[in-house]
Amino acid sequence: MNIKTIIIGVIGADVHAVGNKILAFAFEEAGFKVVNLGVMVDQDEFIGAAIETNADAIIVSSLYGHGELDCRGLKEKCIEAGLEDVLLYAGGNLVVGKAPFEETQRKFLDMGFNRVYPPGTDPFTGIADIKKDLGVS
Amino acid sequence: MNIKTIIIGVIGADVHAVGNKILAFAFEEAGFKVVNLGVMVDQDEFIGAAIETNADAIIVSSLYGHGELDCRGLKEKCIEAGLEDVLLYAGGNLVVGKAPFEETQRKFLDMGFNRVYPPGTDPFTGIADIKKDLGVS
Amino acid sequence: MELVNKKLSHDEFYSIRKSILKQWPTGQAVDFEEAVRYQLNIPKEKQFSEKLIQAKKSGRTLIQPRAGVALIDKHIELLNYLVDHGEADLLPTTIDSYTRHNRYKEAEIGIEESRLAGRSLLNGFPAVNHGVIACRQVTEAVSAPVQVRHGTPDARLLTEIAIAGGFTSYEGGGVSYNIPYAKKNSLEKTIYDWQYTDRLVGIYEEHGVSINREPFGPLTGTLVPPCISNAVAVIESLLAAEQGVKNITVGYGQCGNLRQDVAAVRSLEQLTEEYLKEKGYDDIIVTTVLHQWMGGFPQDESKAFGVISWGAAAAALAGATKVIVKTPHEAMGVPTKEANASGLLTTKQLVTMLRDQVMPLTKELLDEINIIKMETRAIVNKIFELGNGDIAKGTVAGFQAGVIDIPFAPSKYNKGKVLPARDNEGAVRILECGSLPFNKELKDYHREKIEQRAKIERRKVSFQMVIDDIYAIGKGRLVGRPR
Amino acid sequence: MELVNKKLSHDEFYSIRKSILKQWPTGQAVDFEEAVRYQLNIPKEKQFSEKLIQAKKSGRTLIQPRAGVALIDKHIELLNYLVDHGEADLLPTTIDSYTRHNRYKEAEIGIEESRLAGRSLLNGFPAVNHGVIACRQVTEAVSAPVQVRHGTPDARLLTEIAIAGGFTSYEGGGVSYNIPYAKKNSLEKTIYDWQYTDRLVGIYEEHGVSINREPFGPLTGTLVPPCISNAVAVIESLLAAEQGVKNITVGYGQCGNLRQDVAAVRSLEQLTEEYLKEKGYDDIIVTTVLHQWMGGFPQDESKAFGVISWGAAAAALAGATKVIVKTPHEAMGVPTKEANASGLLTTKQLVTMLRDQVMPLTKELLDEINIIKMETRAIVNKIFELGNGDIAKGTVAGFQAGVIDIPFAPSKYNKGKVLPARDNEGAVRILECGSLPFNKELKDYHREKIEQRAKIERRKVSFQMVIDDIYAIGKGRLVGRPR
Ligand code: B12
Ligand code: B12
Repeated sequence: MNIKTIIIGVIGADVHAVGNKILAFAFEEAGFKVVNLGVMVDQDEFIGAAIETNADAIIVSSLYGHGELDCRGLKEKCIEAGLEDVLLYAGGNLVVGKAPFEETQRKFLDMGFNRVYPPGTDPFTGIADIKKDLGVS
Repeated sequence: MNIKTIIIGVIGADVHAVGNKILAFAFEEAGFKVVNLGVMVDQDEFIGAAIETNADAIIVSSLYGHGELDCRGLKEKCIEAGLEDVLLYAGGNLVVGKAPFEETQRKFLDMGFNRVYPPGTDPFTGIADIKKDLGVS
Repeated sequence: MELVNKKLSHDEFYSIRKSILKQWPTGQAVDFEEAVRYQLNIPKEKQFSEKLIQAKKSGRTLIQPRAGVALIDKHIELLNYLVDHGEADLLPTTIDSYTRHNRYKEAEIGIEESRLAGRSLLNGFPAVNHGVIACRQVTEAVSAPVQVRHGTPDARLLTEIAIAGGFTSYEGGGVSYNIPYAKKNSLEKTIYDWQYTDRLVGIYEEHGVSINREPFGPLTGTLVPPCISNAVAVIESLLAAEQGVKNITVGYGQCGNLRQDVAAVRSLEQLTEEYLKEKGYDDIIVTTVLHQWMGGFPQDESKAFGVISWGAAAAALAGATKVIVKTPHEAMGVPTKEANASGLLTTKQLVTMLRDQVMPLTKELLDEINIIKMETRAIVNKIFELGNGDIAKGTVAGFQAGVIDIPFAPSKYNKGKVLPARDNEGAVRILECGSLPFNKELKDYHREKIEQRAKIERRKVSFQMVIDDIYAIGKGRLVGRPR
Repeated sequence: MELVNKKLSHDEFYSIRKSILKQWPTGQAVDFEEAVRYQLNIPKEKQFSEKLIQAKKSGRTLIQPRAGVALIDKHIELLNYLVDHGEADLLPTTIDSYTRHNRYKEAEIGIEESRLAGRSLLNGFPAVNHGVIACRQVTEAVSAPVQVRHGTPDARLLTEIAIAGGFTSYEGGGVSYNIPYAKKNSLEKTIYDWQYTDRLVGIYEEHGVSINREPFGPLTGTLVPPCISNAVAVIESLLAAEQGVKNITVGYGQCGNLRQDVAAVRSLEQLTEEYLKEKGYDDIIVTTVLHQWMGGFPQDESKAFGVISWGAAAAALAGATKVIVKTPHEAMGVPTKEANASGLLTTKQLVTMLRDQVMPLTKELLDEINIIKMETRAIVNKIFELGNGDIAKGTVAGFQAGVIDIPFAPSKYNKGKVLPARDNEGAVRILECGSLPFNKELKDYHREKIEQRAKIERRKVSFQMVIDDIYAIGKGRLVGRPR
């Protein structure tokens, strides 16, 4: 067996807790080992938890609109910490306002995220992708 | 005293009766002699009534969308009948669909109407204008 | 012709039919036997009657738009759009106004001009001019059942073409498509002509094809008191049943006071079933439709969404089988397909969200239901009396006598004495009863309700109230209070 | 510091004040005496308390948006737009999330970046960074009363700046702005800090300036049972009253079942008044606010209009003094001013249209009101008990014991054992009561209601129901039925 570990959390000063709880539940049901940092997680906490648990992926949620400001530099920090191979996903309402998703996606891909999801994406979409990316079935 | 006579009616196969009743009531209250032809009035009826009553103005309503088709040639017929000086007003939902009013206005002015009104115009707007145009106070 | 409420005889029907099918060249393409075979092959989920029965059973409220444009391909595109992007459960084909008045030549010009202009210059789909094959193209191209919606006093040719053309529901009636939709058409004649339509539907029924029939509930759409629209619905249901119609949807145009609206829909269904049974029509399925507010709309689209939603909520809470949907363009003009879809989606959200809530039968609601029933029975029974037991004759006599009288109707066969106005809670009451056959108790009830409002508004009961009420919803209010 | 529900002493208040005003340079500009003079000069029609009193008297439901952007001129433009094009009666200034967490440096960066980007990168207006003068520019530039809306656990500096800045209403509370809005902030500390806010408002009252205070009703906005939000409202009202607050608006986040929503608002008002009187606060004016559905919204804008309308209708039928309005962009992001105005206009149409309809007090409604009252009293009384008669102490102990427990809240000071789910009519019931101090009768009631639903859905009561309910409105339903 080959259980993968993922870190999930809501970044920054964001307290939207409902989606986070469901996300954790869904990933666990799908067979992942989930380390749920909850809400209001800063970049260092994500990285610390990933190192500590030898995680395969970090899944960042941001709902409240400051995602753009909060996520800057996260990839660089990951690389610094030797986590360049850890997958980095982002989802939620990543920017302030109703923006064309292509723009938001571009922004976050440019910041070094592997995958980016629009508002309200079903967790199962993310689960299917991560299974592909991590080569689990 | 100087009581002006106006013809009102809803042109074509149009049966919208409510606005017509209110329009008649409002013009009467404002001191006009109103000849109300009601709904489903064709061009010849308008002209016949105007000749018969020596009217000062013809007020055409069209609500149902065929106003454009129904009003064509009315001005020419008026001229033929010697009514070139009779004021010709149009109001209601004159064309099919929610169109920029400027376009509709242009169309009806080009057809020879003196004044054209957008959907839902308050009768008092029309009354104020006609008083000006006919020189009553 | 002598009008009686009796199934048209074989000879009478077929002799009329011959001349009807000659009214316009497309009539010749109608072949009844072939049409029956065609209709029998329409899959269940595209049969209107079937879908309504399912909805009634499961307590759902289906949503249906109004829509129709001049050209066939554009019309198909429009209907598909309303299913795909508007989640419509049932589809319409709204007929243009020239066709409604049998002015097929003008309709032909409208089609031509629409082709040239690249946009519809007609306010609906001219089904007669297009003919049977084109109608089938339409009904086949979509995934939902399609109904013809119009306003045609003499709809006989249209009925023939529409049913042969694969439509599975047909709106209208000899009263509801005359008095609000015509000026000079004799009522005797339109009732007679609609017996033809109903008989045709009856003959299809006898051949195993169930076509849904829907009397037009809202009438003039403007402050029509529930008892008046309910009376017309009962009358037209009885007329239809006599000709063999088996699947009937009775309708009501929302007035805006929730309790009254729920009471109107419930009493409508109960009374229709009751009269049908009483008159011996035992095997008829009755469903209901609520039309979102049919009078003047606010011009602002966001405000229009509010009015649309309130209609959706009333339909759901009343438990109507379907709701006919307005659009944010209502006050301005025939809607674009996008505007139409958005009205549908708003409505869908509400009818599905409210699906599990029913308005409990409280004392207040029951009182309102009972009042509407009392009034409606007074009217319908008087009409039976005037017709010596014949509802067709009685209806003609009733309109003449003003015992039934539709506010603001353009027809000269309508007395036009009744004036409605809202009471202090916004329910539509009757300010001037004209010759409605109400007893003193009922008349006093209405008077008191309106007096109560007048007192609060510190003015006298007057026609100005009626005018204020006509404008009110367009101006963001229900009750037209003085400024 | 020892937390007790007692008016902060002069010394205590002013010693805290000194350090508070030093937290950020803009604090130095606050001059209380001058601020009182300034507030006293604000015209009546721009005073929140005043406008609410008028609305309550005349039975109107006022409408208020949420709105806030990073830059002053843009924020003014936004607010004016919402009055001119959205017909807003009351205005907000929503504070950004950095300020809410006292991260003024990050807010400063957000302001800078917003200047550079030409659009707001902050999700609200950073009032502390902008300071008193800028706040006055805002409140002076608009014609309606303005309220600060936020979610700040420690809001002391913000309160000082906001009131000196001309805001006349202030949202929040030591519970309602902690448990749903924070992760690690001690409840004892936030209640204590909010005593400061309330005391400051109390001191303004003593100087003739009435600032409206509004505990945040919806909490996590997601399936919060009315008894829980009502209990928090009662607690925070008592805490505020003790500090001298005189004008309080208690709030409730719409759940979606009409009867429950109306019952929740009515019981909320009655209970708050009752407890205030009982505890000797006799001269307090209580008004109510209903928040349109605060959980996940449908992405489609037309569907969002449906949800918005249903909230407007519930507010009007419940007789709430004001309604906080959502927008068609809700599921997507902070709305544009146009989207915000359109949500307002939809709401305006409905609250004015339904103004003359009240939901009658039927037996069913009364039952629902009584249940909510029984539950709320059970919670509040237990909290008094745990605090040996002190509501402040009791609240801290109560959260610790889980006798009050807010579903889905992020705070570690919340037990998080309570799980809500809808019953078969969509009313929010309690699937898992955790340590709520309910007697067997109440627990059985909830259990039965949910069992009833489970039976109809042919599945077992489970967490899956909760998940389905969280998604339901976003997917067009109220009850999250299995697919
Ligand atoms: C009530 C109504 C009906 C009733 C009419 C009953 C009756 N016999 O009166 C019924 C249900 C029967 C009906 C039928 C139809 N209707 Co209709 N109807 C309406 C509705 C909802 C309100 C009209 C009304 O009474 N308003 C209240 C009165 C007081 O206002 P008013 O009519 O606008 O009149 C005022 C002003 O226009 C102005 N005015 C008018 N003329 C003039 C002239 C001058 C000089 C001035 C200054 C002012 C002025 O003053 C009037 C008094 O204040 C409107 C939409 C709306 N406005 O919300 C659609 C509407 C007019 N109908 C429409 C249509 C298409 C139809 C139908 C073809 C199809 C259908 N949808 O069923 C049929 C047509 C029948 C026919 N042959 O005419 C369309 C017209 C579309 C367009 N122009 O693009 C509208 C706009 C709805 C829509 N958006 O699709 N309708
Ligand atoms: C409930 C709610 C609240 C509650 C939160 C309670 C709590 N502690 O949880 C309260 C009322 C407290 C609140 C506060 C605020 N909120 Co709020 N809130 C919402 C709301 C209505 C629903 C959120 C929710 O629970 N949805 C249900 C869950 C199941 O869905 P979800 O959160 O979207 O999560 C799912 C997906 O996003 C996805 N997902 C998430 N991450 C990832 C990652 C991957 C890889 C994948 C595949 C999927 C995925 O899976 C999750 C589970 O299905 C949304 C709008 C909406 N969506 O309708 C606004 C919203 C998120 N809030 C917003 C804002 C601005 C705020 C406030 C700043 C201001 C305010 N308006 O009061 C504060 C911020 C507080 C803070 N510091 O964070 C904005 C964000 C704006 C933006 N991005 O442009 C929104 C979008 C509303 C809006 N349009 O303005 N909010």
